[in-house]
Amino acid sequence: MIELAVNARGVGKTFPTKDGDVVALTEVELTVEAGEFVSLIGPSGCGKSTLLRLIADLDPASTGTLEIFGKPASQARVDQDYGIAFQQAGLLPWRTVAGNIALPLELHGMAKPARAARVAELAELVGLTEFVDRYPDQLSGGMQQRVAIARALAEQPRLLLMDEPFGALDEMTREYLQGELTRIAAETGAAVVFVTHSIPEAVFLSDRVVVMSPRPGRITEILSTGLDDIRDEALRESPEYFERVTAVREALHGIPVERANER
Amino acid sequence: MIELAVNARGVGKTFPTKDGDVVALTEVELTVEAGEFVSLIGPSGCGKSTLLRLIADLDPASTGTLEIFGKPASQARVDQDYGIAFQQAGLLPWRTVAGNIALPLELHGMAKPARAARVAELAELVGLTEFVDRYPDQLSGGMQQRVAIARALAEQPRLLLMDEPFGALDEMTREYLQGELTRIAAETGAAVVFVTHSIPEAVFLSDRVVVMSPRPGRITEILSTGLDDIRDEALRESPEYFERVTAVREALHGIPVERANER
Amino acid sequence: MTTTSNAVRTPPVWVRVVAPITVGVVILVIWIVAVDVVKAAPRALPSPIAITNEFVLRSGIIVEDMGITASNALIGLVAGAIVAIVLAALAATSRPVDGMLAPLVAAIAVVPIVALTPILNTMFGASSQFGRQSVAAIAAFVPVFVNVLRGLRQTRPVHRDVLRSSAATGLQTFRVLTLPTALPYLMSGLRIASSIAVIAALVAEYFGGPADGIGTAIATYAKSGRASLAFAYVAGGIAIGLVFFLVTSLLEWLVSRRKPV
Amino acid sequence: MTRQRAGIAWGALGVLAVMALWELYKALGPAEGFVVGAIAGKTGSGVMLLPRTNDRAMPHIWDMVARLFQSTSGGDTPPLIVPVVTACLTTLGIVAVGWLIGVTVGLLLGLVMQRWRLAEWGLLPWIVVSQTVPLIAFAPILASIGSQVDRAGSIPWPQWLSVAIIASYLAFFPVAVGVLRGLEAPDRIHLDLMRTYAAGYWQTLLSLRLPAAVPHLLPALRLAAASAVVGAVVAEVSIGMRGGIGRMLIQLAGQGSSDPAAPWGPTFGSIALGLVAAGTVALIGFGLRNYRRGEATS
Amino acid sequence: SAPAEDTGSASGDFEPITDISLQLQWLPQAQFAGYYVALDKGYFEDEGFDNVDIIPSGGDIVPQDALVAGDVDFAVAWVPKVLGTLEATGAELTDIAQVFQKSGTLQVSFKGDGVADVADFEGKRIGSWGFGNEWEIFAAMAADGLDASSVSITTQDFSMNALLDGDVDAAQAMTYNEWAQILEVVNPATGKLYQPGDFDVVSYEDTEGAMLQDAIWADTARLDDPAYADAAVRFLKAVTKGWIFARDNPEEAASITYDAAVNAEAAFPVGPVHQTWQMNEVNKLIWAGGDFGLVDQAAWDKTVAGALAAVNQDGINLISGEPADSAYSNEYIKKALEELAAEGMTVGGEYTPIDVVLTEGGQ
Ligand SMILES: Nc1ncnc2c1ncn2[C@@H]1O[C@H](COP(=O)(O)OP(=O)(O)OP(=O)(O)O)[C@@H](O)[C@H]1O
Ligand SMILES: Nc1ncnc2c1ncn2[C@@H]1O[C@H](COP(=O)(O)OP(=O)(O)OP(=O)(O)O)[C@@H](O)[C@H]1O
Ligand SMILES: [Mg+2]
Ligand SMILES: [Mg+2]
Repeated sequence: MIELAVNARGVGKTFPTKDGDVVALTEVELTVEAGEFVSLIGPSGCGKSTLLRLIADLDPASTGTLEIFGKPASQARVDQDYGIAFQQAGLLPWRTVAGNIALPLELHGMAKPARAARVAELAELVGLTEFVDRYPDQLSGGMQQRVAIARALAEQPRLLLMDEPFGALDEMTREYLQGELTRIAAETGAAVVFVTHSIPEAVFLSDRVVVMSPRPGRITEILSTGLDDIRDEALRESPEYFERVTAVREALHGIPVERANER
Repeated sequence: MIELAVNARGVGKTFPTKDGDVVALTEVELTVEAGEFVSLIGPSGCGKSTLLRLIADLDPASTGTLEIFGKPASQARVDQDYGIAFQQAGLLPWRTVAGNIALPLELHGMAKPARAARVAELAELVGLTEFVDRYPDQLSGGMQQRVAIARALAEQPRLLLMDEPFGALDEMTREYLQGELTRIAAETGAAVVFVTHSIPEAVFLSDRVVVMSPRPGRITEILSTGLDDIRDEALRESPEYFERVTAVREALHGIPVERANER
Repeated sequence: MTTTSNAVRTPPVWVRVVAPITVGVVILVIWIVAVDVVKAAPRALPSPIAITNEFVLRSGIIVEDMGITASNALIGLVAGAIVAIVLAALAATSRPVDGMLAPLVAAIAVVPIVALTPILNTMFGASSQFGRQSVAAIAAFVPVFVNVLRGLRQTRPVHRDVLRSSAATGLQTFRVLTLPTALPYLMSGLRIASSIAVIAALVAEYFGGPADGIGTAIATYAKSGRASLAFAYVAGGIAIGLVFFLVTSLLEWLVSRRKPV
Repeated sequence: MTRQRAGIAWGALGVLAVMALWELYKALGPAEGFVVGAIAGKTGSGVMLLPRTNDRAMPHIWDMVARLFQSTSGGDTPPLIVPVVTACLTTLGIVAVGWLIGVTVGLLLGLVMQRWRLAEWGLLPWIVVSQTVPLIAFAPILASIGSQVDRAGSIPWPQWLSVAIIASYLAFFPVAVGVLRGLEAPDRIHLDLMRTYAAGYWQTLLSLRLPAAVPHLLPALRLAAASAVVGAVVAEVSIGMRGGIGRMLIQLAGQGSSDPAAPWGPTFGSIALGLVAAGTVALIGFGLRNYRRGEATS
Repeated sequence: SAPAEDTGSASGDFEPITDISLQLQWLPQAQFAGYYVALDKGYFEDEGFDNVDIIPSGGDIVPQDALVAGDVDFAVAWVPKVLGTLEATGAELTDIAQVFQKSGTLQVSFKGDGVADVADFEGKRIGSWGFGNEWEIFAAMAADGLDASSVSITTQDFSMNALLDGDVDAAQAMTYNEWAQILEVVNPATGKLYQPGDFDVVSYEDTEGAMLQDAIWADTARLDDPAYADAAVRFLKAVTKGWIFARDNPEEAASITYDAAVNAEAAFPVGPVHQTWQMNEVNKLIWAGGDFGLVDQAAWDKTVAGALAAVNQDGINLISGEPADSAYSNEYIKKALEELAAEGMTVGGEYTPIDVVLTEGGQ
């Protein structure tokens, strides 16, 4: 049996607020195999970030069980089985770009020379080599996001959790980084859970696309893309690709279309 | 002569840093007519946000002259000739959604009942009616962004400055808000300067698309879309539309394509 | 305030009341053991039991003196805090004001009460409480000013931009953004200031002015071998400090705000 | 650089303005002050709102300065400024020790209270209350313990150590409170981030909480420096230590009627002392400026 | 003069004490000239002491408390303050030499303010340093049937500004210190220094409130130790010689004290003229006709009576019962005086005051 990177059974999350409980997520059944690339897609507020936070053990699940590589989420966090990029960059303002990228390496005791080399490599990857000595407040929004991506990749984790990592990037940079991400995931055999609002991006990158729906946040459909492993420019032009994109769009807009038109 | 919403002549911006000056923007010549919709598009770090901040008089231009509705940018800011939505939502954490939307109205002395009505209207517009009493930390990323959009629209300004306002929104919400934005701009005759990374979005919304390029940040091309005023679903399928999208993509990727491939 | 999984795990609320009382009891027990049982403490440190007896016996005059010192401290605290907030606001908005105030505040912060009180008493007359109130005000001014000024500079750039782009006036920005951001700092400052105001009002009594209040009594009785009576007055001073602390804590709780996301 | 120079210029202007105000008020103000609510025939009634301007209450600035260069206590004693400077240096050393002890203790208490909410709830009220215990109540006790330990012989406990400890008693307080607040200051997203790294308490402390606490820490350190100065001066007076500025202060205050400019010498001395202490802390703040990025600088 | 072994004050089966310390009750000044002279002139060495530590106060260190705690061997303190401490703490101290025979406390007011007598205090603002210095006021008032609450007591600071600025109607002053300070101030009306005639002066020595002041105290229990008792006598001998020198050479004694204060103590005393004035006034209090240091039973009883009668503004008595018999003893000073007389010294008599002209500021 293939090891499961993520195994969520009946997972739900409720936030208590002063006007009563908010059900952010309910009855989530989701498995992500090791090395598998899964995208989460769904309207704003449907619980994508919440699900990612549960997997990362940043919040405890209210119901259900959640296992990461066969162990409880909290254990996986302690074992550093994943790397995460948040929806906001979340850079430490008093550290330079290099310092921010190096943070996890530093915390986990990588020696200084090795660290410097790795940081240089990562800065190159996200196209910020010239900016390593800058502070976050001197960067553009997209640059900050790229620093956060580099930081998440720093330790080559077995599981990557990415919350709209390419949201603030232009098309070129985005496509380039999409390519790099799939390459890195393939090379390191990492599983990826990827939140995005871009249907083409989800289809292009993923083995499976998880479509979610809000109020309460839940999974409505899970689509296999069935595309083979080579993700290149040619794929973006292929008919299967368009077909999948349309399929996801339909799955996604089933209900929301009506909702939007109601107004 | 048509009044110019924005008139930038030879505008440049240099940031002093400890490793020397950073030229974020140079020689920008740009006019935006009243009621015109102009998009800024370009790779990460090319100076889009910087240009918007100059127009909004949040930073002073280093060179050139910048006039907003025929007056200096600082005067226009004081006169509240524009509304702005930032790349980060920038909500005040101690205010509720309603309180955040109401902020500019409150600052400019709108009476309480009128304010409440306007806030309700705006919350409805961005689909957050149920969330008006929530605090920002209880919202999803997309919801926060929508609050920021509502806040920018609150006073029906003559000039709207929007920095990737729809970046964190799903396709449906995004298309819905695109429609609303063009409707509002048309109704109020507002000029819009709109930063986006989505070429289709830029083309769909704009009268003209300004293509920018980095290092140093500058305008490389300005394309008129020449589409007529009706922006609807039909337009998204029309051949002119695709043609324009391709034109912008080419203008944009002229140099960057090579750059990305170099790696 | 929201609790995240990152917050230190919060014990139930009743602990909030029980914990300080427990600590107080532990201190008392150690004290009693040291003084009454082991007899290891210096003579000037009386037993809590003796102090309590004296307190009960003399509660009439002690409470009267507490009233005087507490009102001096309160007047000083309020006046000092208001002046501090106003000046800090000016300093935060205007660099010249900031520059001009900086050395003066630094100087005020370090004038010892010993030096200050006689000067103020000579300037304003030694027969009123004014000198003591001013000493308390000056003592309270410093921590509030320093903290508020720092707090006023902690607004986030993006929030400053929001307000600036709304052409908010200086006063509006102050009310809507700067003050809320600075509130936690103000609270730190007030919390420090409240106890410093009490001690300043109390110590100022040694160096002139009407022969009343807790400080005068402590000095008188400490120097005449009535350590337990002196400490009964000290307990009175502590009671004032506790009340001030509880009030500032309540204030802090009332204005506790949300953390930025 | 120009900015700093401007700061110094404004500061000098501020000092000059106060001096000018002093002399102006002295020249124009009512000699016996301005009193409201006085009851006719009852001397000393009412509240004085404006101070007296006579030479005892407000000596001329030039008299105060001139006094600094006259013999300290007649005879062939050196000019006042000499003992003032020596005394200040003596006290400064004690202040430094007191400040270090106070900052260390305050830091530890702040850390403990931030780590365990229970500790905060249990300790904080008493820490606050500790500051309302007047020095006079415990200075003699401490001096007595000190002299007993010293007499016992094994551990030397000079008098200045008692003074330093009392100074630290005042200095630890703002640090404890400031550290506690500061360590709670990081943004939630940064705490989340550290959590995803499974960073332990100490790592989070060093990489996140302490840096984020800098804006809270700096005023705390500065207040601690000021408090240490005040504490040392008062403690010198209280336990009767020789050689420091505190002793000098009360001795010259005793001559305030016949020689009103004299007490201002040590008063200015103690202020200068405090400024040196605060200036040193400001240097620390300058060194930590990267931790204050984004701080508004008007 | 005679070495310690020759004093024959004990049977000799103990190791003589050679190091002692004395706690003063204020900063070094001519009020304590006798001790500094003894140090300067080597009188202590003559009596077999190698090390004598004279510790000034001037803060919250209370001499009798330091003595009780064992921090010092002897202490100089006012009798009423010590009586209060003895009753409150139950400690035992013995007044072994009554240095000042008379009270030097004054209550000074401007002429015409109508405070010429204790009876005039009623309703007035009376200045006092407080902290134990106020008991003579209350004792005197009690004798005149006045209650502490009939006056408003204001704490004076270190200077006399409260009187000069009219913040009090009558200020407390010691003949040897604050009184001179007032007389060193220029009278704005005349342009010259204030003159004694400008003031009404109530001298407590002339009232029922008079109390004994500077005395040398020893630890009662330790006096049973022959070594300590012997040291007490030798100490008193040296001190007496110091005060005799001060009586005979007031100007030199004042300057010795002043030098000690300036050099050894790094203190900043009032100027030399002021010190001479102080020496002169202190001598008047010490040399009142009888022998040096003997406790006069009548003056003692008056002090005790005053202490029993005095009630402060909090309604608290200084003492509520007679002090123990051990509270004073003339045994040691008598022995010391006998030995000194045997050495040919004049240990009693009156002091012939000198003329001291005060200058502005006391420099
Ligand atoms: N305060 C500053 N100090 C130094 N450099 C700065 C500063 N602000 C911006 N820059 C630089 O200016 C350039 C333009 O930044 P800007 O934020 O305008 O880019 P942008 O086009 O908005 O990019 P993005 O799409 O990533 O948001 C970047 O290279 C950035 O590093
Ligand atoms: N701390 C909280 N308290 C209350 N409600 C919360 C809290 N955090 C999230 N929610 C709610 O949970 C729901 C899901 O939020 P989540 O951030 O997971 O959405 P999302 O799918 O990531 O949306 P987006 O695409 O806009 O980022 C939202 O309705 C949000 O309001
Ligand atoms: Mg999200
Ligand atoms: Mg940008």
